[in-house]
Amino acid sequence: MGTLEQTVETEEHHGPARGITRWLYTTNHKDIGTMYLWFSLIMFLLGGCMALSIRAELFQPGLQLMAPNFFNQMTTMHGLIMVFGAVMPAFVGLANWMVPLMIGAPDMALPRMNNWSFWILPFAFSMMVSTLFMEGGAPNFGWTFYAPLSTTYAPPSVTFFIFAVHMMGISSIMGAINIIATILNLRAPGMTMMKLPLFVWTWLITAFLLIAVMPVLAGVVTMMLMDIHFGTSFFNAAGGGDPVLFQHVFWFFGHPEVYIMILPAFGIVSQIIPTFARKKLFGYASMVYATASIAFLSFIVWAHHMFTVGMPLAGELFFMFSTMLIAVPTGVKVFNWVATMFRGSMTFETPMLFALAFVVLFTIGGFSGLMLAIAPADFQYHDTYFVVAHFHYVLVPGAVFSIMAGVYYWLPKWTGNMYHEGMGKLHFWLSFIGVNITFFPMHFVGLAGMPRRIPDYALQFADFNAVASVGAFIFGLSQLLLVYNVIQCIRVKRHTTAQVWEGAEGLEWTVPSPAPYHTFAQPPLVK
Amino acid sequence: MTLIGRGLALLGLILSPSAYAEWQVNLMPGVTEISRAVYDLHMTIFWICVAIGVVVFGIMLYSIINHRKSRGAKAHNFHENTLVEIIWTIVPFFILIGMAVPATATLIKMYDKGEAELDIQVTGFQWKWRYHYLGEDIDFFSSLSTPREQIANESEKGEHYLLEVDNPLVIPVGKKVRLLLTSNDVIHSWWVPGLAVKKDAIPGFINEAWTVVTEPGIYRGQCAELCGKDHGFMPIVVDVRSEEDYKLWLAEMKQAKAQASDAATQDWTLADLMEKGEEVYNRTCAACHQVTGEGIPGAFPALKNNPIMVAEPSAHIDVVLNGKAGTAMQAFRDQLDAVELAAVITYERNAWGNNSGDLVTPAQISKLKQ
Amino acid sequence: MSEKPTIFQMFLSALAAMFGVQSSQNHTRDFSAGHTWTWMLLGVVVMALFVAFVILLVTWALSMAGA
Amino acid sequence: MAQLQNENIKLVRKLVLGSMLMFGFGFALVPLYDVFCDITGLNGKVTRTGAAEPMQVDRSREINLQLIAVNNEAMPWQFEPITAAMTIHPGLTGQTAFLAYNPTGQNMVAQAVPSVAPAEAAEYLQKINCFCFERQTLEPGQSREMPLLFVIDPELPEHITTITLSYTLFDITPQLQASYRNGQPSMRRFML
Repeated sequence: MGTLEQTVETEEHHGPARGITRWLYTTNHKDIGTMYLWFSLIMFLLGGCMALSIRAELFQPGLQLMAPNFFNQMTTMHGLIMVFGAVMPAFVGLANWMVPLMIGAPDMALPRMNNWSFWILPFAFSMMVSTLFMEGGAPNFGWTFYAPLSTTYAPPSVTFFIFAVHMMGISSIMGAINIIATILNLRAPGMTMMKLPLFVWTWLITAFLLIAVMPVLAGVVTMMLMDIHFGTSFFNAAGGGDPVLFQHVFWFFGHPEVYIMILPAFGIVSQIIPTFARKKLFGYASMVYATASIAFLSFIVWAHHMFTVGMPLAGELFFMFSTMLIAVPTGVKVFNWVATMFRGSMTFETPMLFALAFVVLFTIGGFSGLMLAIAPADFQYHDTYFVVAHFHYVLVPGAVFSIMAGVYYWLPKWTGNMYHEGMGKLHFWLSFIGVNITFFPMHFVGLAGMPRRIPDYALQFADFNAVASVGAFIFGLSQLLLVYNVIQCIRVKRHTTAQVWEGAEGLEWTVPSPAPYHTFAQPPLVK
Repeated sequence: MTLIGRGLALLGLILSPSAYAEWQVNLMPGVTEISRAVYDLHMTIFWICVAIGVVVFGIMLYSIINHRKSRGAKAHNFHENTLVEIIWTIVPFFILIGMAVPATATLIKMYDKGEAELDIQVTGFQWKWRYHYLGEDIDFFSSLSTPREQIANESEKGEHYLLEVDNPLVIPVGKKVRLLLTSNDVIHSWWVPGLAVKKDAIPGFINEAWTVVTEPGIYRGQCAELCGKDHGFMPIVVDVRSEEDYKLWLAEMKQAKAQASDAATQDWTLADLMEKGEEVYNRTCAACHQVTGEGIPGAFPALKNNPIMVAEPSAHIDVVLNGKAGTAMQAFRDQLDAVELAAVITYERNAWGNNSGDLVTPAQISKLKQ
Repeated sequence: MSEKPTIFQMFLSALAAMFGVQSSQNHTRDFSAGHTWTWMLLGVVVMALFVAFVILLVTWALSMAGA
Repeated sequence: MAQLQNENIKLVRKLVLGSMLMFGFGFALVPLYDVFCDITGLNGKVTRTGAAEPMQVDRSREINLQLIAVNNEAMPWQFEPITAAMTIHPGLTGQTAFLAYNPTGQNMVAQAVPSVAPAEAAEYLQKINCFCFERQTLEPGQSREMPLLFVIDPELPEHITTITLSYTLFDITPQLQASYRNGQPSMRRFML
């Protein structure tokens, strides 16, 4: 590559513009990264409030706080906001901030498009959230929006939901294109592919996944739109369509989407563990290959979400076998992390604590995933709280913990100040305990037979639901500490060095803290 | 893992608002050969996962304790070992094969296509089930029988809160029963954990499942696929009876049907119909139109002060009997008998200040139902 | 830098990737040359092979069970 | 700078093209899925229709055929098979009918959608003539016997002894009006 010979010398070295226009017109990857992260924090808190209202309703049997229809709106919006509004933008935000710093690029490859892809999001989500106040209420068909519940039987607000999905899809695709262009074209001289930090690698692969599947999601919601408004029958049996087709197309998007939400998390953890173990990442090459392998495999396992729709035996066996095999590269990653820690020299600052919790709890989520892959057993687990427990274990102490780990890890680089370690640890321990109290009992109620997405339940599920609700409030409220910690870190001057962490390696740690508005205007030379 | 589990269970005991029925933390072995096979499979995988977990987390814990900087541990400098990596790829691979073999065997057993002795068509409705015994003249709806006051926390919850229905599915013990599942509106999923049967009911398509229950008893389940507002309120109850008891029940059902048509020819007073109507309304209509008749704005229309309720009855009767296309209003022609239909229509026309004074007789409805 | 990998070597690497095991040395070789698009294509080919393999496995399992 | 811009533009073009292709692929999944259903009999879609090739009648076994009628949603018609079950030799042309009655006060149009269980049997059940090939219109109070002519392929696997054929009746009166209103005929023609 090495196309940076003629650099961006013409660009002036000025600071940020003043006032609101700085944020509206900015093309600076750091500004945009910051906006993504704040946006995702707001969405995380909003989606969290919805989760808490769900848990409050489920604290005891009986209908206490809300009507069943509103409960369904809450579960739907909680899922959509957390997936598309919190987790994905947070990863894009981290990529915006860190990828150029890690590869020695002055900015993202397509800065103007970068500005667009962020600013679409607030509009998309305002539209989505506004459906809550519309006649007939917000979407109430679950975040998987199975037809015909989401077409023929949907509230009128479904059209707004479809456009919101279109908009955030466009945003994600533009973000992904930008990241690929940056990584492939803007690497500093000497930064070869095999020297790329793992976070960059995982994001590169994730970006390709995004480009491959977000259009399929756009396609499926477009088909819904046509069924609802233009009299087509993609998913309507009366016109020769098939509701099961919806599930196939949706999960063809949905399963890679699951990996979109976890691969960057693998990358973050693979940055943090070596830093705090003061030892190089074990099996770097294997990690890269395993990531690519998981990405490819994610395209041929989708129907394991639909074992109960009545597939022929051969189909069930195919998806069962392929799903079980995807466990191998995932397992390899966990082994590599453990081997990295082995015979290291470990310290346990907040980012490391989150990363360690990630490894353990994600693995537990992986185990339940393996159990769900076994088709005959899945007939009992499918659509119960066991599934809810499974994917929350993978997404909350998985994806979300990795984001928090990344935030604590890079916060000193962003602000130039050290966060308060004690408060960080407090946040970690409360979150860790809260998450387990919330989601572990869900395994039990799921196995005992509680279906998911119900606003009220039979008496034998009462105890564990009460426990889970208590845990949810512990976890939810302790996130206020995260907000506090971030704000403190910005406001309280506790200057830190460029290196920040003793064991940290990589280009991002060679620039001063806080990272100047423009970095690597002169590309660094990587040996 | 088990420690955390126990700790949580203990915590649950302390925090629990009341000591409800004993709690269950695992899958139930169930009462069919298949369900027991599934249970065994579940336990096998579970223990394999526990074993892997112990090894992986054990090594991790060992490193965390021993290889920490505060203990003076120096970082070693190894970061690659192809042999080790190959081993930890091959070993899980073989473990997976060990899981796949029993799983495949169980799955193949589930797909047995042998002849069934009883075929029942199961149709999912928003939010109830309809059971049609093929070859017998038995066809009934099965909906939640838990009183609304219990759900609204106005009275003590019963033992089978939300898991009880008015008409359970009755099947004979030891006989192969085939279920043909389909749906009237959205996708539902028929699930009874004790039988390890879960199959989606899809509108326009037919799915099949089968079961041979080995022990008489009552087994409860729920709809497992989100199907709208009252997804949480459409339980399934299977009453498995001995061969003789099943025959007896068949005879009773047929007799009850004859009696119902007799009742339709009797004379009913307004007061009687209103009383019966209120009961039918609260059971069948109140989920959408609400007990107060006010509906839910934007979703379900109000019946209170609704012009149809006080105008000439035929339009009203038509909507109740035939439903309203393109809306959630179902056709109740087959769901309710003539007396119930007449009662509920009369009730709607005279309750909540809809004082039309009209009396719709069962005889009138019977004629329309022909 | 080692020499450019042959197509066969690249194919082997893609296979190794399926299991997520690869040595640094090969990794260095793979990425010193070779084009992103070639790799993606190879990935798709290996996926197709993998699908064929699983289908074979299913057929075999079914025939074993006599179904 | 210019060279970098060029490279970026080239790459962006490829990636945008890629995402557009994937959008198209999403739609291509629809016919692909139909092909897939044809091959595997997924969902019990009956795809073999039209005049039958003469087949060897297999008198050595009898297949039990169950007929089921389902009304979708608020479909008020009375709809039922004239016989709930029948036995037939594979290869022999069978004939039966479904009875439909429109009790309402309006003209109504219906579409019947067939489905077969076990799904495996779907590809062996061939319909020579079926009321589901066309929309059915009934005037107020009208009733009609709708014929069904079929043959079961003798190739039907040995272990299948019972086939269930269900018809779900959909009320398509409002949809028709809606699509006429938009001046837009239904995009996917009624198949089967």
